[in-house]
Amino acid sequence: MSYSKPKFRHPDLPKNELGLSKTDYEGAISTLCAGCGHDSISAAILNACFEMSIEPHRVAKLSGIGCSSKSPAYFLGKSHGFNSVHGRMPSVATGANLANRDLIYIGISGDGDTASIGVGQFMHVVRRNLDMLYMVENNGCYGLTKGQDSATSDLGSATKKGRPNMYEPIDLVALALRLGATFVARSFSGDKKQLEPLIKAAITHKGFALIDVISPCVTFNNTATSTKGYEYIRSHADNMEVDFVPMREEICTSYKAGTTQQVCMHDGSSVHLHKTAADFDIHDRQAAMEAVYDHKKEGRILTGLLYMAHDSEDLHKVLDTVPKPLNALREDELCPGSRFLNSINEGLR
Amino acid sequence: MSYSKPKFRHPDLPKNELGLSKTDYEGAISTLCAGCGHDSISAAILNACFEMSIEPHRVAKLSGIGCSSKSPAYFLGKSHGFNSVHGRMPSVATGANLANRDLIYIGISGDGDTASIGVGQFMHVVRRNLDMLYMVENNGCYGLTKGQDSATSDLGSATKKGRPNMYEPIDLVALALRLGATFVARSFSGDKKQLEPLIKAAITHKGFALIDVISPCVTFNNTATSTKGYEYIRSHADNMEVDFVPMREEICTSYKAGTTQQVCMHDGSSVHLHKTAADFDIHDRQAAMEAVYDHKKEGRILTGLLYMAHDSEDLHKVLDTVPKPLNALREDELCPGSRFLNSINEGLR
Amino acid sequence: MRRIEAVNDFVIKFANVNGTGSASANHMFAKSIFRMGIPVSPRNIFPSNIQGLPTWYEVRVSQKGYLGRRGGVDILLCVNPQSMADDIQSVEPGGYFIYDSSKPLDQRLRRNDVEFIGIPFTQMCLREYDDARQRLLFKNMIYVGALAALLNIDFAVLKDLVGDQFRGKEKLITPNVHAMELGYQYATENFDCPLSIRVEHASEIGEHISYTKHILMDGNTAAGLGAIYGGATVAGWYPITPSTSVIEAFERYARRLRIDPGTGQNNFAIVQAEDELAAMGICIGAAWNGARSFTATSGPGLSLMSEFLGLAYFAEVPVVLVNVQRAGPSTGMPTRTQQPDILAAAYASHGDTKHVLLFPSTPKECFDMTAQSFDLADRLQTPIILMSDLDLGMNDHMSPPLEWDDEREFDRGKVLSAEDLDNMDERFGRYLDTDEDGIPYRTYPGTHPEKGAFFTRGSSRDVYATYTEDGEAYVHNMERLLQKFETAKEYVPAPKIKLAGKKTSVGALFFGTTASPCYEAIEMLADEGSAIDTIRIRAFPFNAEVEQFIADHDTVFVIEQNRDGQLRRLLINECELPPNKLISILHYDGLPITARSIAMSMRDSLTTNKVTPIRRKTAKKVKS
Amino acid sequence: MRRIEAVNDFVIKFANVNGTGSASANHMFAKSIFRMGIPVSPRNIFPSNIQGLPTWYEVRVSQKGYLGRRGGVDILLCVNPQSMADDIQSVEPGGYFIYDSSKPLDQRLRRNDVEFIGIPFTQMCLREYDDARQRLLFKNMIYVGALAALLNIDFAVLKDLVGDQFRGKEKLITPNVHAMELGYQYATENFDCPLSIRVEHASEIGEHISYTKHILMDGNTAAGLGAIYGGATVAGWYPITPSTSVIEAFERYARRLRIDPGTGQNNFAIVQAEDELAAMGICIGAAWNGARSFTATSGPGLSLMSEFLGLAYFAEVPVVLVNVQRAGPSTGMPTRTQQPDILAAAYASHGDTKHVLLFPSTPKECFDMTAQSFDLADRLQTPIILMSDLDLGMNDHMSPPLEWDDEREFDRGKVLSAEDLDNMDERFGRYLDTDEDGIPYRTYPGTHPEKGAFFTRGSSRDVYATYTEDGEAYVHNMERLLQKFETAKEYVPAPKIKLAGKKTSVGALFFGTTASPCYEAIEMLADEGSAIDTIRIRAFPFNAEVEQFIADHDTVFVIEQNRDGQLRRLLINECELPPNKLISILHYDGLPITARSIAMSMRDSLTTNKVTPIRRKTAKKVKS
Ligand SMILES: Cc1ncc(C[n+]2csc(CCOP(=O)(O)OP(=O)(O)O)c2C)c(N)n1
Ligand SMILES: Cc1ncc(C[n+]2csc(CCOP(=O)(O)OP(=O)(O)O)c2C)c(N)n1
Ligand code: SF4
Ligand code: SF4
Ligand SMILES: [Mg+2]
Ligand SMILES: [Mg+2]
Repeated sequence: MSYSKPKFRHPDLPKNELGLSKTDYEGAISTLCAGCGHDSISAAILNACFEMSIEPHRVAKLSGIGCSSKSPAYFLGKSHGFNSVHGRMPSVATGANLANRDLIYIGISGDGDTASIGVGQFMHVVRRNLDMLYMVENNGCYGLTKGQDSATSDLGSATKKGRPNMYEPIDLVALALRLGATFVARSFSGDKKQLEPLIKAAITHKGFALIDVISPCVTFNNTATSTKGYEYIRSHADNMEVDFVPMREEICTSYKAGTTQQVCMHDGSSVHLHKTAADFDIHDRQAAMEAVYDHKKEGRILTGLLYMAHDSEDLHKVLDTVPKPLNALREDELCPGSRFLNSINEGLR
Repeated sequence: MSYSKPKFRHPDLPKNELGLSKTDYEGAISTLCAGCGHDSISAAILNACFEMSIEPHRVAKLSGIGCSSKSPAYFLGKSHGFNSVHGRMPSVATGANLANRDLIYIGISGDGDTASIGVGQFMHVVRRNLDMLYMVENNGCYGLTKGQDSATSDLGSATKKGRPNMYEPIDLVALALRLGATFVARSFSGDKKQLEPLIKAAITHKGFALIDVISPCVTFNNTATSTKGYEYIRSHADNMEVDFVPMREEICTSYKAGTTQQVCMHDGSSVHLHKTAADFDIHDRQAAMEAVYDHKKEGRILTGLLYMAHDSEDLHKVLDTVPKPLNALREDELCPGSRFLNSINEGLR
Repeated sequence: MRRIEAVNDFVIKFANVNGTGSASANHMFAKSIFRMGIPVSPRNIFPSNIQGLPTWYEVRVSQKGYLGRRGGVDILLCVNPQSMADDIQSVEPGGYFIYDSSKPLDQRLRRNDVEFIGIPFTQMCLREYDDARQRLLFKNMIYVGALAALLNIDFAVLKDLVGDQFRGKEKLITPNVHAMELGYQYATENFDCPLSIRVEHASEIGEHISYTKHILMDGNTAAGLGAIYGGATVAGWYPITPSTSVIEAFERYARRLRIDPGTGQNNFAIVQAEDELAAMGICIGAAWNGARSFTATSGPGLSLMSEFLGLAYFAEVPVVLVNVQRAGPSTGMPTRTQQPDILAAAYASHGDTKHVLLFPSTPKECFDMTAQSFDLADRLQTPIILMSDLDLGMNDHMSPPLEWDDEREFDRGKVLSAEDLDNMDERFGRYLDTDEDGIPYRTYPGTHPEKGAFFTRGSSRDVYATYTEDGEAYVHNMERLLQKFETAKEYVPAPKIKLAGKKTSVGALFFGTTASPCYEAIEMLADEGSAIDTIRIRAFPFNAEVEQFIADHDTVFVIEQNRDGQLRRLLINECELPPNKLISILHYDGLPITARSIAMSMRDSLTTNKVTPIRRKTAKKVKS
Repeated sequence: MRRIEAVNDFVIKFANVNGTGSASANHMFAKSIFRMGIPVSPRNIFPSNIQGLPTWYEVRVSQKGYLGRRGGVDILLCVNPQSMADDIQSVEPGGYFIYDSSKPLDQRLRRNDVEFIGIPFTQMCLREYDDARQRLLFKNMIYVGALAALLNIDFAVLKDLVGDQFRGKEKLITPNVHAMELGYQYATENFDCPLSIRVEHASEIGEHISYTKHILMDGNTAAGLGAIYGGATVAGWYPITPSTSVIEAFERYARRLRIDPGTGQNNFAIVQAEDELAAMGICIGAAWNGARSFTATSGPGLSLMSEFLGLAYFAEVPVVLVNVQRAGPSTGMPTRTQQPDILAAAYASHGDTKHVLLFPSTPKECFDMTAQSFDLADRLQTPIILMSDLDLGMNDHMSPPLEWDDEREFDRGKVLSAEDLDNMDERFGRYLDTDEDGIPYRTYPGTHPEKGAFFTRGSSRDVYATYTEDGEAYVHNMERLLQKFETAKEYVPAPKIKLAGKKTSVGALFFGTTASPCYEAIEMLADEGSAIDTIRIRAFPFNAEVEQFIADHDTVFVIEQNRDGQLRRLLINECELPPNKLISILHYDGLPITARSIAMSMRDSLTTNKVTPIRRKTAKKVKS
């Protein structure tokens, strides 16, 4: 459990436009490992919603299965949440959004949840341009099942469980760009300054907004090149269930646009993050794809808002649904009644 | 049924290096619609295998479900075939290949089978670089279930069943390139001259070889801009099961490298195919992605071999399996016997 | 040769090649008889392909209103040389074989106990039309015309039907009528019309049962329309035969009936998903969020939805699934009918699960039950699975007209509004069994700024929806779900019981499309002196009436269309019945079960007094 | 206060926080007792998370060799303040509560009927170590040391264990031993050691049963090793608790035992697939192509594999699935045990399907049955599902040593070689039932240039594997599959029957991990004078012995760990049994069923002479 509610609440905590304080945006106490990147992301979402003065109950939180997918329980406790099944959150989100276009949909997934079992659903929800924020809490491994490789790139660590990842990784940002996603961004869990504005922009965006967030798994995503202390624990737990998880601090960073930052992971390895510069054209899809590709070749991960469509038609537009939420239509708007049935009967004689 | 075996067989039919004639490469009589592009592809595979003097029984044919997926029954009758379940041929092919690396694997799929229900498996088989020819018989619709839109681009026809396709299409060639596929090509079912050499190259390639073949569905992929005759039939069958399928001729084409060809479809619509020029660099992945993208923007479909990796490590290489097929390992190579069990028991006391 | 003599009571079968437009012509044939006031039940027996393979269309004409398959063929109209040899064999002695005599008949195929009627359809077309497509299409109309003469069908009725079919495309009417006239004329000139088997206007032969109010409709269309009336707004689906037309019908009607008058926009959303998992996921998401949602699928789709169905059961999300059964297992025979998914649907998904099933028997019930299933789902907060089948779903059936009670209101079940929440003193507990019926209260997302929010999950939770691994809380919740299933018995449609009139210790139990031929078989046996009470099951869980019926009889036949006697198993399991009381009559060759075969099985069993379950082997010999 | 007096017969439970390294220390504790020759059965009760939540480790020490859970806790060692209040409540009167006294105990929690032993573990660590991690880790070793003194554990044995554990990392040995010594010393100095509950070297108390040959092993490791011995070469899988360690074990052993001596390359291939559908697809592809392949999964994975299992059934592809059951439905309680997938596995997939199930009860059986399942799959050409569970799979169990008969040979079933094909006169028919046992002959792809090739499909085909929609051919094939299932009864492992010694009309039937506590309960009742015969089911389909056993008794208890009495249902269904004969004893709160609760249920039932099935309600009150 890594962040806990303050015991004492100051009577004049800062309030937002709705008169709510941050505590109104909190959720249950996290049961993730101390220092887990996912908790930082929860905090960022909480902050963004607070600052945007979003009514908590107008948000619906959706997820699949995994440590990441648990996290919707740990923010916005006044919102409904749906922790569904592994890899299938996109379809559940599609249905939810169709039922009520007036809520804000925040989907939380992991890299295993999205890039392995769920990659088909992910691709198809991108195609639908569903109006939602889709957050991948990307730690390059399966946290909840104890550290298997996932299908995304090895974020900051070349090996886990001793053997190198053997397959070409799936870059979700590149994939989404390719598939015509209308909002695509990448960030790092510990970089609040970058992450919070991205979340705000994504929520504001009408259509599908992907934020792929690098979010270190402090427990399993560790390399062989690790610190002495870490090696000690490895040896200790050798050939057994990993049953010792050291307490860690959250990894934070903050760096300027246009620069590269080396971020040191808990195990001593590092990732090189590069923030898009101020003059980056966020409306050029092709250029974005190339930039992502080029940075990768150089061993750097490009972060920031990478693409945003000028105009974006979400699924409701495509399906031409009424402005009123479908779940609010009254019986008389839905049921044609007996009169019409007679004409149907007539046509079937 | 669109192609039937010749009644009379000439005693001195041409033979290949194995002394086999083309009839040795035939399969059961096709039950597809007359003029269906899929039958042309079957013929091209048959020809390629004949000309390469491949022993038919050294080929294993795999497929999912659909008109396209039925077609493995219609060529190479002396090969084993496996018509599995919808969208899941890639995993079945993975297992088959792991069991016996010595056979040639030909997978046949449709655009529904690959890009909708099967897109997750498709992506992951690409990542594995499984040594196989993966052929998508792409007609932009669901043939066997009577004409629903599929997730691939609208090939030559803007609307089916009267309504426009509403979603951003998935371009399988672009997707495969993006995912690191080691052999990527596109062709047209009626262009034997292009298709047969591509099949040969793909079979020769060590690793995953995708050929996305545009293959017109003569029955369902029809546009509103259709001929009078067609409209008549539409009206006739209005609001009913489509139960009249006109007999059609196969659509053939042949054009030069570097040129664009307009191919007229059965319903009067057309596609613009552009063949890669002789100087196209097939080893530059990034360039291939751009070329595909650029042609698409201009409303043309780039055909030909688009990318081939200089060196390609297939799944067996990655997994470091023995050269001998796993299904041929003898019991004494697999079972450690009682002696070793004693040492295991010892370690558990 | 003694010819079969029959007025308004026979079976005619068409042997065609698929993709030649025959289905529409055959449909017109059946409908013309229906419009003459005579009950018909047409059945399309089609291959799993698009063009070029044998396809049949079997029409039962039955003044008595027997709508199930009877068994046997009295008239066979064959325009498909591929299947001709077998087709000839299938005709009953004394029946007719009508064929295309453009090519001479292979004399070895001739039978002496059948009357052969040759009409040169192909030659007539060659003479009359230049265009190859027209030749194919009009051939069908020609044989319909010929049949009109041979069977005494009212030609005016046929003409009207052509007019109806081509409304808006008037220029097509004349040529089609002309083609029929060609056939009519040829038959009148060359044969003694009408034949010994023929139809008469029902009114003319003074039948007292009037079917003038009845309609001819397929179950899938009815289910699609039922979803409109039931208030479905969201459908996620994936194409699969034979369920596709449920959604197609829903969409067709929605485009007529669900356009918002103010904006011209849609009061519905239909998404063709990437597969069945996603289709079910969409429905679950929508239902969780307070919209009525449904999907339709068949065999393989049901298997793929299994994980999600378990989620909906455990997380208590209402959702409606129309499962149009086909012959399994695996891909099986995708264009053949069966009832083989009973166990797979009832116990779908791992862990302890049970699902509510509805068994419609007619298009009217497809309509009624689909509409009702949304109320049931909301009321019970659990998936409702409508178990239709290919025979019911894809064939036209004669049915009483559809009805709707305008007084009836949607039952959205236990949903708390913002006001309800404001008026509540106690803490809201999503899984609190306040009413002791196992059904808790829910809220829709976005209802109230402060109260009523909860977290839905497929994992264990306490009554306040908080995650827990506490064994007691888990068991408490699982017991409540059982309790809810108990409650469901009060809400699901009751069985239909028909008593034999005289006291009997023998009962028959069946459901869905097995019902029609069963009723007919029971009447046959009644005529022979064997009285059998019947119960038609309409839902699972089975309620007290079902148990009572079985308790009241010594022997109960359970008739179903699958190999393993799945409904019988479910009955034994859930009602704790002695198995030897229930005698299976099974049929599962992919064609609808026939009245004759049921009667035969019952007769066998009653006379030899067997009490062990019997399995009717349809397989005599295997063709290789 | 009367203290519990017990030598080599008690239950001790550790209350820890997960992620603190306690599991390894607790394991060392259990193993030290095992090495003293005393039967132990440790059970890890862990949350579905990685760090910071309560986790327990319950060790049953039983000189008599009872390895199931007994019920009740005699000693509780608690180092987790979160769960302390409940933990104190759980101790049996007369037992001990050992806790970290670094902080003073909340006096309201004290009980008078329990002895409290406070040891300042945290303070001792703070004094001794600077590094935070070391403080956490060594705390575990300190309490192990203290327990050694309190319970009379041989310290030399513990030292050896530390040596074994850190072989190759010798510098870690001294500090770990030192930590244990700290605890040992503190306990000896401050308390009267040993307690009234304690251990003695088995040899010293003169026990005649010797467990010196026995091993301590978990079921998943045994299953993984069984797959090595069974000749599996291909594994496709997807991680899911509690099955993951099956594949991990397979891989670990394969890297030791399956390296080709010539090339140094792998005689196996393991692919972590993208999901469970793909995992099963990989296995099916490999098995079709002649390799032995398997996968392992749990609940949700089983649901996802359902479509593919139907394909393998119908297309007759041998494939092995290890299903390690956990508490369902849906995500349920993923780290808790149950036996809730019996029906889902037996009838997996739509259509008429039935699958062969094996029920291992011990790690040795996990090993034997996994190895055997490859023979069975090949022999029967159908999926074989091994039904293990979390309790068996993830906990160490004392077991007789593993054995392998070197004379035994793989049975690859009916496979034709090129030579066989050359010697054949008749036409090869993939689905011809030549031997009349329902099992046809197959060929591997690539076998012969001219003969033996066939097309495998999930759709209907004739005996020559040609696609057909012919009803007779379809039924013939389906009947053959039933026949094959009949044949399976001869091949699957027979049940184990233990008679009570004196004649009795009461029987008990159980399987898997329910067996151990059942045997214990039966012995308890035997001591009280109630004789009960037992049968342990080891496979589905049930063979004649099972039917005979039930026939021979008036009342048969069916004890299982799920809500719906799923095995009982399967028995009634498949053996056509009168349901009222079979009395359900159910337990499904996620913790392994206990001997005491089984004995109580049986006692209740036998004394009140109830014949209706009873359901043991574990839920007393729900915590909110
Ligand atoms: C159908 C199914 N398969 C497997 C699992 C087991 N499982 C739980 S979480 C998980 C992986 C989670 O990885 P990721 O999405 O990256 O989340 P993380 O824990 O790393 O945040 C898996 C495989 C499951 N719950 N359901
Ligand atoms: C699980 C499952 N869902 C749906 C179907 C029904 N189905 C059969 S073929 C098909 C689509 C085929 O489309 P495509 O792959 O493009 O092949 P084509 O017929 O166009 O060649 C579908 C949806 C099925 N067989 N299995
Ligand atoms: S295991 Fe990794 S991903 Fe999961 S909570 Fe711990 S640190 Fe986070
Ligand atoms: S329906 Fe289309 S894809 Fe299928 S066989 Fe006919 S032409 Fe080919
Ligand atoms: Mg992850
Ligand atoms: Mg297609």
